[in-house]
Amino acid sequence: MDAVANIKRQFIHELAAAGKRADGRGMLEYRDIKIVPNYLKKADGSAFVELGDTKVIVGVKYDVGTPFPDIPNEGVMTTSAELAPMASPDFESGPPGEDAIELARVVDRGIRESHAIDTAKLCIKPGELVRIVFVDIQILDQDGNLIDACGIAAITALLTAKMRVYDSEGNPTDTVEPLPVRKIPVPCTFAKIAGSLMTDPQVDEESVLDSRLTVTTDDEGYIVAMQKGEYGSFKLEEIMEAVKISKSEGARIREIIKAAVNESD
Amino acid sequence: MDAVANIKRQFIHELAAAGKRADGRGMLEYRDIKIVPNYLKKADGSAFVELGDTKVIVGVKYDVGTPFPDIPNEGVMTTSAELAPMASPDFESGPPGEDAIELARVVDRGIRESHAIDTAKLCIKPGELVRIVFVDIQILDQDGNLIDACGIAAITALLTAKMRVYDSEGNPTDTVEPLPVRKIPVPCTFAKIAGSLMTDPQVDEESVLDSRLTVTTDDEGYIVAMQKGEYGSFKLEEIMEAVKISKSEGARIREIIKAAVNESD
Amino acid sequence: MDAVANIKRQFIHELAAAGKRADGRGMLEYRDIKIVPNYLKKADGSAFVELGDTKVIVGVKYDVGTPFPDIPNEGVMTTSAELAPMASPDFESGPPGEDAIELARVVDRGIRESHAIDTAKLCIKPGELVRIVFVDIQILDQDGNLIDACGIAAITALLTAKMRVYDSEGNPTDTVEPLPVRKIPVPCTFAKIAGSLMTDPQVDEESVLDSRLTVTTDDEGYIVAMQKGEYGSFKLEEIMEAVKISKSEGARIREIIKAAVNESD
Amino acid sequence: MERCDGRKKDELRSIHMEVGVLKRADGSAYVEWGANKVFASVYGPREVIPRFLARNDRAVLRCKYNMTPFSVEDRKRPGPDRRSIEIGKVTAGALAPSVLLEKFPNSMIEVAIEIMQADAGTRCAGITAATLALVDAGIPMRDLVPACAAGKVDGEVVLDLCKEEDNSGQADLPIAMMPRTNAVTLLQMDGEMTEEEVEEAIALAQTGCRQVYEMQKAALVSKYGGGDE
Amino acid sequence: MERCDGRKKDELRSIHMEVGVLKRADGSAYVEWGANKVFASVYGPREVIPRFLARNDRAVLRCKYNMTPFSVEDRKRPGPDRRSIEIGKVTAGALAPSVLLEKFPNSMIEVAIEIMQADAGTRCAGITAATLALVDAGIPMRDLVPACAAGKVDGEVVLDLCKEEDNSGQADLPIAMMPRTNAVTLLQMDGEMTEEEVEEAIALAQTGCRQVYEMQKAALVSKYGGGDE
Amino acid sequence: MERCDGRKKDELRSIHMEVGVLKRADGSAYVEWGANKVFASVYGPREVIPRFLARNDRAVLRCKYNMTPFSVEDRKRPGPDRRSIEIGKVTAGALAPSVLLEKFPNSMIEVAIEIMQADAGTRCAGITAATLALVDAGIPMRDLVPACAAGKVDGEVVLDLCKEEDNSGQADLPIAMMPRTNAVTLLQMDGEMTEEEVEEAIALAQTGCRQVYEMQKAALVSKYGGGDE
Repeated sequence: MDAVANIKRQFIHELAAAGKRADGRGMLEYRDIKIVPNYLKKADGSAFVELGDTKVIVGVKYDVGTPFPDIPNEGVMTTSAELAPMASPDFESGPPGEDAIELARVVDRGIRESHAIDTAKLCIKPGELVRIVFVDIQILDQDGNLIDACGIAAITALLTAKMRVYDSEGNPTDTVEPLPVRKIPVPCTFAKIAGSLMTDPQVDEESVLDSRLTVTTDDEGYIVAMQKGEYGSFKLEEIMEAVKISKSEGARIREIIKAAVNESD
Repeated sequence: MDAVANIKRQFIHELAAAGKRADGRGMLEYRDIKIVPNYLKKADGSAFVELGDTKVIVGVKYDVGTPFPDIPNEGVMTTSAELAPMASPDFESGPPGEDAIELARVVDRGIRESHAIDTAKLCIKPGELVRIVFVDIQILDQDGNLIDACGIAAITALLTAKMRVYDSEGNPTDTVEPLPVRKIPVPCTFAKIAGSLMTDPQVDEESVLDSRLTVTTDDEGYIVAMQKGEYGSFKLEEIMEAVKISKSEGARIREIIKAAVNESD
Repeated sequence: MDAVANIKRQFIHELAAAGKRADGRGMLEYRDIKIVPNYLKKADGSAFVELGDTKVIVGVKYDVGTPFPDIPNEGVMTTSAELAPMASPDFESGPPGEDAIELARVVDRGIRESHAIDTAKLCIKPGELVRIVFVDIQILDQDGNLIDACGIAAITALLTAKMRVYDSEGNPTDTVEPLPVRKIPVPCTFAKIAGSLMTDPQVDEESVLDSRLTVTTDDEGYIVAMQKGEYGSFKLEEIMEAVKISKSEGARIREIIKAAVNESD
Repeated sequence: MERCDGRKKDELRSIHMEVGVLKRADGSAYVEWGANKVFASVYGPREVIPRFLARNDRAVLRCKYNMTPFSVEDRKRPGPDRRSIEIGKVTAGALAPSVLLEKFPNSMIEVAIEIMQADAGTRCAGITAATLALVDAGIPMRDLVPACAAGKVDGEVVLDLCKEEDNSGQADLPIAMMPRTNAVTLLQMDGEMTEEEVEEAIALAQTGCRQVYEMQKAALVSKYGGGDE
Repeated sequence: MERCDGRKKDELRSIHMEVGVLKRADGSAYVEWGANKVFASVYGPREVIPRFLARNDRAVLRCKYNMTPFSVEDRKRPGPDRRSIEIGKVTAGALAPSVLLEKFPNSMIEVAIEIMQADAGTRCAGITAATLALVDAGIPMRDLVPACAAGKVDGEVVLDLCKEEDNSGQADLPIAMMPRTNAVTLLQMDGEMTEEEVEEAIALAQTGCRQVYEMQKAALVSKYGGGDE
Repeated sequence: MERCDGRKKDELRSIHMEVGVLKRADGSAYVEWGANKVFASVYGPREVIPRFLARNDRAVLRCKYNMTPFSVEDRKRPGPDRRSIEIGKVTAGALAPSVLLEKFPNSMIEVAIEIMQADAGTRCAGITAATLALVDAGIPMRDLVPACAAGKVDGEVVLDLCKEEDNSGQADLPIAMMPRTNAVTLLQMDGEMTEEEVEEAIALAQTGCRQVYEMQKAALVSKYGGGDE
């Protein structure tokens, strides 16, 4: 097994050094993205996303509760991820480990820092009643690049989410309206292998990468979140190259999300 | 140890195939049932039950709290069991495992589904204040058939339980009254060994059984809960035979419970 | 390692039998005590204490909450300790184990039983609003006798603690006042090695001691808490000798605490 | 009698099955059963971790049943609750009689069932899906294990309760079976039924199982091509 | 002075002991002490799990003290709290000096104490019962370990506080001892006492221990027949 | 632009470092950075527990980041939260490129960072302190790893945000680096910046890191005497 792992490692590194990948993709080429918005009907919002063979489902539910004392006029969003044993032979049962926590927090940060949700509109009665939005990430098949797949699924699920309108007394009415989403943050993740940058790493590439970098951009091209992962390092130029690519790839993927959501309406 | 286990297994299987049991009981013969109702005085209700050498104590306590929003006029019952290390060399410290959870849930289901407790009478002030009844199962000595021993102890403890009367304002008065129990559900558990059905399996029989079946019946002969356990299977005829026996054995045990409770009053 | 441990054990035991210690101290001689009150500014009260090479920090924070129903006019104190992996190669991550729990409870008991804190003065609005005082113990370097080091740090931190004054409506004012501390309980811990009593055991002595005894005394010489620890035993005369020494050593250490707190004001 | 969704008393909800839907798992299946959406995966036989759980005469079968937080009306806290743990246990009991565990001593077979959407009957849908995932993983089995519930609604015994019926009904009785031998491997029941109703319900649930059995075979054929299964 | 239950200042509550009350445990005992009802069991010497806790020069002694949810006025949540964990630890320290742990290297002796009903003094009742259970399990001991508390109520030192006295009293001081050598193996105290009161309380608690000691011996004799113990 | 504490846009807060502050740890350091007070310790290389985490080609590096309950405005519950766990993970990623892990196969190096007082920038202070503790423990390293953040406040890119700026600012971007090779080993960012601002911020943070680097070297010299480091 160690021997096999070493051969795989060497093979992928040699390919990467030559600017090639095992599945024939270009270094900056994403796998196919397939989005099914509104995949579920018991959730308030949902999306099924396939990124190549990686499959994830995000469900959005909201509840009603009291606001934090320091932001009495704002609702709250919280993001959780579970690396369920179904998705990979390497995942185990139990409370979220550090990988699941990092995944959830990087996805969360993109949504939060881009102010994608108008949290003021989640307020029902200032200081008393606000909506609490739960974004729950479920991994079905881990074939690499969970951050991007889950980031895409999370914002798509939010875009499809509906919420009940409350009257001025704080009582629910019969009307529902869309969750107030005003931005589409998109994470782009890079692997650095043998000194070469590539986007959308497949799981075998992930297992041998030196370093990982995620850059999340918003609709106006702002960078809203970054996260270097794993045990390697990046030069400033590599980071800036990744930032540039993230802006263009983010824009491209944003259109795919929009198209999928529009089609489903 | 494995060799010893195999010899025990073979011995019990051969006996069972011949319609016999190691302790000389008939296949459908229960061990002696000894019930001490009101065993404790700090609990609101309690029972000490011996089923052969199996010993269990159930204590009932109630607290006062807010009702579930969807049943504002009803109190709540919750059942927990701990397989404490005291009771068996095989039990370990820690939060309840799947065996303790199954035990508590099967006992709970019999009480719940027979509507043994008149939960409406647990309501103190609709929508505001109800009684929450805790049924806590403690195993002292696991010599087999915990489900039946605990089911008997739980309903006995409930039958002995007293609760304080509250006035219309929701304030406690000096009066106490019995917990409103109107049914006596009784679980009967069968082991299938070498194709033969037997009731009330002793712990050595449990360790070699193919399959387990519990049928809980109420005072009117209704079946209110069933649970197949472990890794074997049952034919429809076997199930129906067990159902029939459960009705008669349940009736017999119900009289023992009633006699014990009456005697203790 | 076992061999080394045995040699260390024998060495310390032989010294102790001869009334000597490895670091040259007298049997009833404490290591140097260094106290930095008000070590932190985000905590409401704090102290950094060195007892020889043992280093601990205690931070005090208070929160505002509802009182316990049975003591509606009193605030509450709670003490926690973490044996963080930083402090010793033997400490592990995770929730507090039995050693951390015993440490926190022995320190807590000294403060609680001496009525050091005037909990009635922690009440803001009877039955509605009281202060909850959290005493958090953090071990930096475990070189022996954590109980005494933490006991000294805890009461010093409380003596430096400030709390906001609330008006009769339960609203915070701009004024702060000292936390109402009226006693200075001091724990004195003894090790019994080879039949000899010694105070302030260093960590190597702790690792080979037969038995441990802590006696906590207050300003008037009352004994307010005692705790025998570990696997050995004490004769009545040994206990009474320890009690006597605790009174005088406690008085001495109390003056060190007072001097340090006064100096820092 | 009129059922809320217009079904006949012995009629199943519409069921859709797919085998081999995940890449990483050794075996997998997806079952849509009415409004239930259920994925099942199988890993193994593989090394037993922790070691002390290993059995030297057979494989250990572990079944994990999980509801996603968004699968039900009110968001469920992530992680196992008592109900999930019990269902995992009876699911293992439902599948074990059919799996040739004795072929793989000192190893472990892990079944995971994830409920994406729940609408009554998730444990039956889960067992049905898990069976397909076991076959997809190449685990040898004595028989397929279909599962189906019957229950009592408005005083009448009917097949395969949906959520609305489950809430208003008088009893629910889920079973699983190995149709070749009529062996019932899962049996639970809660509610209130007479002896006769219990018998009727089990018999009815068995007819449901047989229909599910045919669908399982069809799903496997459509994945693996015809054959004499 | 008048005690709330009419006892004299040096009088124990009524105590009942029974040895060998459980079948599965290697040793067991039941102690009723006033309104306290306490069971103790012993398993071992047996294999140490997890292995890394094993000691090659002696047996590991583990003591678990647990209060059942229904043992106290307000229902206690199941599972260990900080108080239970501390009592388990000092109970091990109270029993260990008497147990010949060095006879059983690389093994484990497990003591479990379950409080069915609590009315002040449960730790003493638990240690007293655990000692009987150890003997019942055939574990060799240097001496029996009786336990008993003294305390200060209305300014006076009295023996064996009941709940009411514990709540209103000024101090509580539980001890355990090995009577043959007068070695005190448990000592805790909380409250407020002078040096002289502490000495008086320990001495009084020791007289209590000696009475409990006789009862322990009687309970063992009634189980195992006479003898020169 | 006027910063709230009067600093210039490229000015660090006052920083104080001390090496070898603890006796028991194999290596330790204390860093005071503005109002942040941070201790770091290192244990190892030592045996890997649990064993299955061991790697036969290198040492395992574990980093634990913890905030004491009293380190922040509102008391924090003891124990790890999600933020702490993430910071521990990225801290390991920041230090690992510099540590010669391959020299110690089948062993474990454990870094613990304890935040006694927090005022924005604790993860950078922690990485800076942990580096010193690693050197103090004698762990061979390719380079020291200083860390420092830049951010955007009132629309301008500034160095080393304090708490007040962090709360009111538009972005925060902490980095760690190995100055000899300009390799960035930690990079996180949250907020809103243009591509140009990101570049400016990283460059500015790198100048901060270089200043911290000099202080680290000075602290080591003052502990271990001069030398050619």
